[in-house]
Amino acid sequence: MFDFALVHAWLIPLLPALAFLVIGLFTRQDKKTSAIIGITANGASFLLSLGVVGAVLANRIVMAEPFVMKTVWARIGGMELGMGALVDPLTAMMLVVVTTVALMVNIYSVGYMEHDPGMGRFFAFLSLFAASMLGLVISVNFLQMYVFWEGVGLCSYLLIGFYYYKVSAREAAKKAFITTRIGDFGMLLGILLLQITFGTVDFMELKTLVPDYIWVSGTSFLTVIGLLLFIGPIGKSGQFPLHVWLPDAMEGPTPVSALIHAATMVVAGVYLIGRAYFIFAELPVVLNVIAWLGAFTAFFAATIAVTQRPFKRILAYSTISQLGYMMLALGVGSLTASMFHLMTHAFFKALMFLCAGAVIEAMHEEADIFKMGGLRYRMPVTFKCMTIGVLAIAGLPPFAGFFSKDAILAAAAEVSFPLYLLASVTAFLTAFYMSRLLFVAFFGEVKDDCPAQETNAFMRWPLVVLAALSVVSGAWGHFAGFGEWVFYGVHEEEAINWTIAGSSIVLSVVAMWLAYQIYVEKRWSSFQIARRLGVLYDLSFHAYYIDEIYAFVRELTVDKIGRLALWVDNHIVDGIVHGLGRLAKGLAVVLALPQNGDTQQYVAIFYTGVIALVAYSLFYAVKILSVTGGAF
Amino acid sequence: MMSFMEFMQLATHVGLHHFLLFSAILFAIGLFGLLTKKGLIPLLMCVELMLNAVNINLVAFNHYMPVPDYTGQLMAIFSVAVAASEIAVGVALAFRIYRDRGTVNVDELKELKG
Amino acid sequence: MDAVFEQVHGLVAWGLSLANEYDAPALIEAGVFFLFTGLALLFACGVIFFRNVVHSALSLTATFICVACLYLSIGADFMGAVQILVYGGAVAVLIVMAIMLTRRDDMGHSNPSRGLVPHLAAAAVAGLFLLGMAAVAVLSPFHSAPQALGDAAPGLADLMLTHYVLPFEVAAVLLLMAMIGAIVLAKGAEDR
Amino acid sequence: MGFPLLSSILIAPIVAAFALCFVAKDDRETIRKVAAGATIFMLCLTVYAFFSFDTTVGGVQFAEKIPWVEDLGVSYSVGVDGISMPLLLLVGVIGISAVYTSWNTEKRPKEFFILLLLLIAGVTGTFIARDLFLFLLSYELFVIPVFIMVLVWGSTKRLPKEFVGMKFIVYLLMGSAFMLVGVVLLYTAAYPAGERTFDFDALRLAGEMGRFSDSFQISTFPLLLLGFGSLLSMFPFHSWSPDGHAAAPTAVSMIHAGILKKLGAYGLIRVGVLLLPVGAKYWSPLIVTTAVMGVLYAAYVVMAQKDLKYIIGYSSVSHMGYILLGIMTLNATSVSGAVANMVAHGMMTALFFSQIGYIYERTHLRSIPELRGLAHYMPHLTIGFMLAGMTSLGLPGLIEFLPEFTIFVGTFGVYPVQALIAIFVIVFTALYVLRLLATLLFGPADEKYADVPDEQGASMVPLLVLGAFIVGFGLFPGLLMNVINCGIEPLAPVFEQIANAPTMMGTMGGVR
Repeated sequence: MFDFALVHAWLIPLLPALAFLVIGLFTRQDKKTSAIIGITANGASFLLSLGVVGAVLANRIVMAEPFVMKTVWARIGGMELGMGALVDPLTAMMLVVVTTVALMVNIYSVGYMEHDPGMGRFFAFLSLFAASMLGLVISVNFLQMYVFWEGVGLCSYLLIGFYYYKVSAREAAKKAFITTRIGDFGMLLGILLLQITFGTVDFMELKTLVPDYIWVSGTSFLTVIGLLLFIGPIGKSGQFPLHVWLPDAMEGPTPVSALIHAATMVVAGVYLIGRAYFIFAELPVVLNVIAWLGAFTAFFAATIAVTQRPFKRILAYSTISQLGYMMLALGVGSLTASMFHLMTHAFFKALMFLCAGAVIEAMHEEADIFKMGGLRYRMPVTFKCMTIGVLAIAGLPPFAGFFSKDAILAAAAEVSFPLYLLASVTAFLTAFYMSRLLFVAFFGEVKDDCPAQETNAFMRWPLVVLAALSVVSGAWGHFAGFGEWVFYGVHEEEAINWTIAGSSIVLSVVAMWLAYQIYVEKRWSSFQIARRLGVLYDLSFHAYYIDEIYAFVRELTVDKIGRLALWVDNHIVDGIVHGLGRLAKGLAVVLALPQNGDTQQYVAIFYTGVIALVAYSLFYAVKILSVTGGAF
Repeated sequence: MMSFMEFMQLATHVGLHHFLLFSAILFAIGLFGLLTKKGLIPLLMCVELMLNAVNINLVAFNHYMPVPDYTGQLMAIFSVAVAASEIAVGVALAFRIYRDRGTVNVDELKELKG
Repeated sequence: MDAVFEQVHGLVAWGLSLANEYDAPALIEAGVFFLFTGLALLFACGVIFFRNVVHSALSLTATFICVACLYLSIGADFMGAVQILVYGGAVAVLIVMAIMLTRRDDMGHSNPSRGLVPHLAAAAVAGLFLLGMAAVAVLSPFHSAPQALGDAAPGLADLMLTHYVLPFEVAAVLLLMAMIGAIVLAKGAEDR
Repeated sequence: MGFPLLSSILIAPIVAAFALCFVAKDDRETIRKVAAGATIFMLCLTVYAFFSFDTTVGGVQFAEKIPWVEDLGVSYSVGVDGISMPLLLLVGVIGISAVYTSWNTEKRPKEFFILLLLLIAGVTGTFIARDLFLFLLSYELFVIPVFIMVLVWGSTKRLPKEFVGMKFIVYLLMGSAFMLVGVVLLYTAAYPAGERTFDFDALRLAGEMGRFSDSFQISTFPLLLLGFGSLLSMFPFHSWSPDGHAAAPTAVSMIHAGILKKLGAYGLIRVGVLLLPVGAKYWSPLIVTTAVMGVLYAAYVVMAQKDLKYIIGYSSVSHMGYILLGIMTLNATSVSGAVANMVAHGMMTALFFSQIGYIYERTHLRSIPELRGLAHYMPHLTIGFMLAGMTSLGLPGLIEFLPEFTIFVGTFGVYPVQALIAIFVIVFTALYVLRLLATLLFGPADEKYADVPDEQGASMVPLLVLGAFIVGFGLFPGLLMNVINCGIEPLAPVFEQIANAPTMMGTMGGVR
């Protein structure tokens, strides 16, 4: 049974892909059938993923010796490019996380999208996304990963722009694609350099080649490759400075935000580094960059999240922040902590997004949290789930976030105190803004015109399941030995470091108390605080004006030069061509002047020519005569 | 330089060169006319002069060069035939142009230009 | 026609025999040559310079006849006959007819010339051409010895009907075509 | 010899064109059925040829040879190898798409389809020719139908179509003039008088025997480059091409961007690089640099363009820069990438033009600010544009990704800086493609397009055929790459031989 799943691991991405084809080609118009097909395919993938986990456990497949199946995709110009499935505990974990969230989101979407005429299309895209993401997870080489990496990018584009009639959605989709493309450019360069240097991009082959290469040539060139590869995750996982697309991506339907822009796709960057950790772990410079950039992003995004007002935007910045955490963990050398947080984050962030979806739908597309209030009376289940999510992300025991965040903090503290400090401040801010969200939206008085009602069952049950996972996954992972399962090198024995854990609990509690005092008790006016902070508040509220800066830079380097190039093309490059044409025409006019119809002039010219010929031949005749002495 | 007597000697012993010079002069006169006359008929006449000059050459060559037969004269006869057709068509053309345009002066007929 | 031919031939033969008698054949030959060439060139100039185009035509005919005499003087009697018949007869008549058909009111100025500049240019071109041709004529070291080939008419007939039969036929076709062309042109297309 | 497969492919459109001469000129139904029948026949045969092409054997297959002018060494010699086979398939695919795109031609349909079929026959002849003379003959022949079609069925936008037609023909003929000089030089240098031949293989043999001295190669190659390069729309000799696309009727734009430009690239490989490898090597740094400049420059120009056809015209200039880059890097990897990219870009750009043609035919608009929100009323058209756009920006899983990747792999080791710029342009490509798609398809609905029908029936054919190949070859690149591989692999010795040949920058070190 398990072996069947293992050997057929390639079916996991293929089933949703088939679902995409079937829905896209045949049942697009039929909402119900489309939904059933999508959910069935996802469910089957989920079951297979569980089977893969079982197989990994049963066959004792460990990180060092994964199970690999591959086939040749194309052979060209001396390269052999493969496709296949690589299964190790990391893969198995990712498969389960992705399929679980995908399945929940699929079910949720049945309720969420029931009035949308594009529901068939929606399920098609969701299935395509699942296929791409799962294909990415089981990649055997960088190229396959890049292929599916772009695939998830495409789905993200399609789904952010799902409401294509909205200009904001259209622009957000475009922005997401282009921003991640910039990252992909770096990643593609890295892959090219790997291919050129090693002649292969296969993970398992590289794993054997890289140490030898380092032994012979040192790490300097590999560091360049590593940094280039890291640009990809910067784009995809929303790290500074390519994070700008992620908040805008919330223009998509909320289930999409939950699935793609919180739980799965955005962690692809983290997963990439995890998958290629055998390269990165050898490159201390790159690890340092990753750690610092991750920590900075975590802090940076948290400071923005504190002042945002739309529900999903807060969650988006929190996602950026949490992704920064994962990067930080990778940077400080703890694959385990990073992947652990990836898993728990996937559950609780998906949970919160789905809650956000329920709330926003209940509020008739009103996203500003300050226009909500008292929702806990109207939507008790959603409220409870959201609370679990907030507690989880704030890192309070026994919720999932506590264990994973603690692991990251511990790992950071081992390496560098400044990093640890940054991470702790971020944890404080996180707890603060998440509680702010919770308190503002769900506590207080019910507004008079509040239309909110509890949502339907399709939307409720996934919340409950995810909430349950958000509670147990941390503790379960911790006690069941996640660290013995997913690790790089020698797995570290991890007990909870109660100094660090305790301080972070205290910080979170203080932050939540503060938020309670401000937003529920109204002990301090939030407006007063904002005014006090002045410029800082403005910067935070406008996300440090990064969008504006980018727009300016783009206008300068793309549009202005583009117009210049067009001018050059029309007036100089083309001008030369047309000038040559005009030159020929002018020459023709000049040369046509003698042709004035005066026949006698033609005759005169003709005879002038004859005279010239005669003179010429005479000249030579005389010459010959002088040589031959007068006789022919 | 040759003396006057020698020149006279040369000049009075008529040979091929005399004929060639004569035809060249005749041709040049025809050419001069061809370039200066306005009327179409005088132009035709000048062309006839030039053709005659050519014929003289042919006949003179036939007479003075060591050739076994009358090929030169035969060529001259062909030339005459061509000249005859030319003058016939030329005159017809001149007549036609006169009928159509009311003039036979070439400076008034300048349609042939680029 | 034959009578005229006989008479002229006889006259020239008489002149030649006279020259032989006085032991100066070359001198007489030269005299004949210079007489006719002088006349021919004179008449040729007349063609160009007469104001009246009818005079030009007459002058042209005279030139043709002088040339015919030159032919006779070097023994090309058949050519001379052709010259008189075709040029002195047919061409002259054609041209006179053409003059009549395209007549303008004032015959006194019926042979107009172009202005001074064309004259100078024409003189230059013609002069240079003459210079070049004269140089060719004088400088070419032709071996010039008059030869007698016997009767021209049978010799020409032989050539025409054997070796040059194809050009002969072509010339015939050409003449036919010229005739038809001339008729069509003169008749005019719009009359149909 | 068996069934003359290639000759049948070549003759099918000619026979159909001949048959069309006898069809009443207002019988549109019959006319287009005949044209469609011929191209369907062609497509079937080319697909059959493609899949029965034996990649294990390689070499020239389906060869036919009949002596023609023996004194000059000219023969009717056709055959395909791994390089020309995919391009022949491209002709088949684009041929049928072009016919179906012009399905509703109103003006003089008979003459239009006759010329279109002759044009298709011309390009077919070029790709299957194994004889330089036959190649040049077909190469020059296609110009005439294009010229007439631009003049009669074209459209006037920035420049009058008559002007553009003239510009097109003068530009290409000027280029060909240089190229012809080069070819004649080649022809005379290869063998002594009496033994001369135009046969490709014999000419290559002469090259291998050292008949083309290094200095001869170096001085002759630029002549060929001028000819083929201007057809390939090499920067800065590209300015005829966007104007030509914009003025030509859609079918011609498709063939023009999809096939004719590839013809330039094909000629450059077949005649330029393979016969004069040392010359190619000598000039390669310069050409590679201009190619990359063209890639970047054209991408910039696209940013400021508003007319759809100009956008795709300049984007194809940009993409052709990649192909030129691949060819002139002169190693097996990059050249296979270039050949594959020729097929990929051909299909992609033909799809783009057919979609633009559809919307232009219905609305007589093709300017971005005027067209917007089409997705509301035309889902099929939207799919077509999305597919073409995503291919254009090199999305994996579609046909253009792997060829570009291969070109980059081949180029990066040899010309790292140029390759870096070329790779960076994929970001620009994404930017302009997405801008185009966003404004054209998405955004608020515009009522004035509510009555424009979506693609149905015949007008779906280009989307279906091209889309099938784009996706099929994208998901299973092995189908395409195996054929190309078996064409390029035998050439590996040529590339190795010139690996250390001097270039204009001195000997290049570090060539892989």
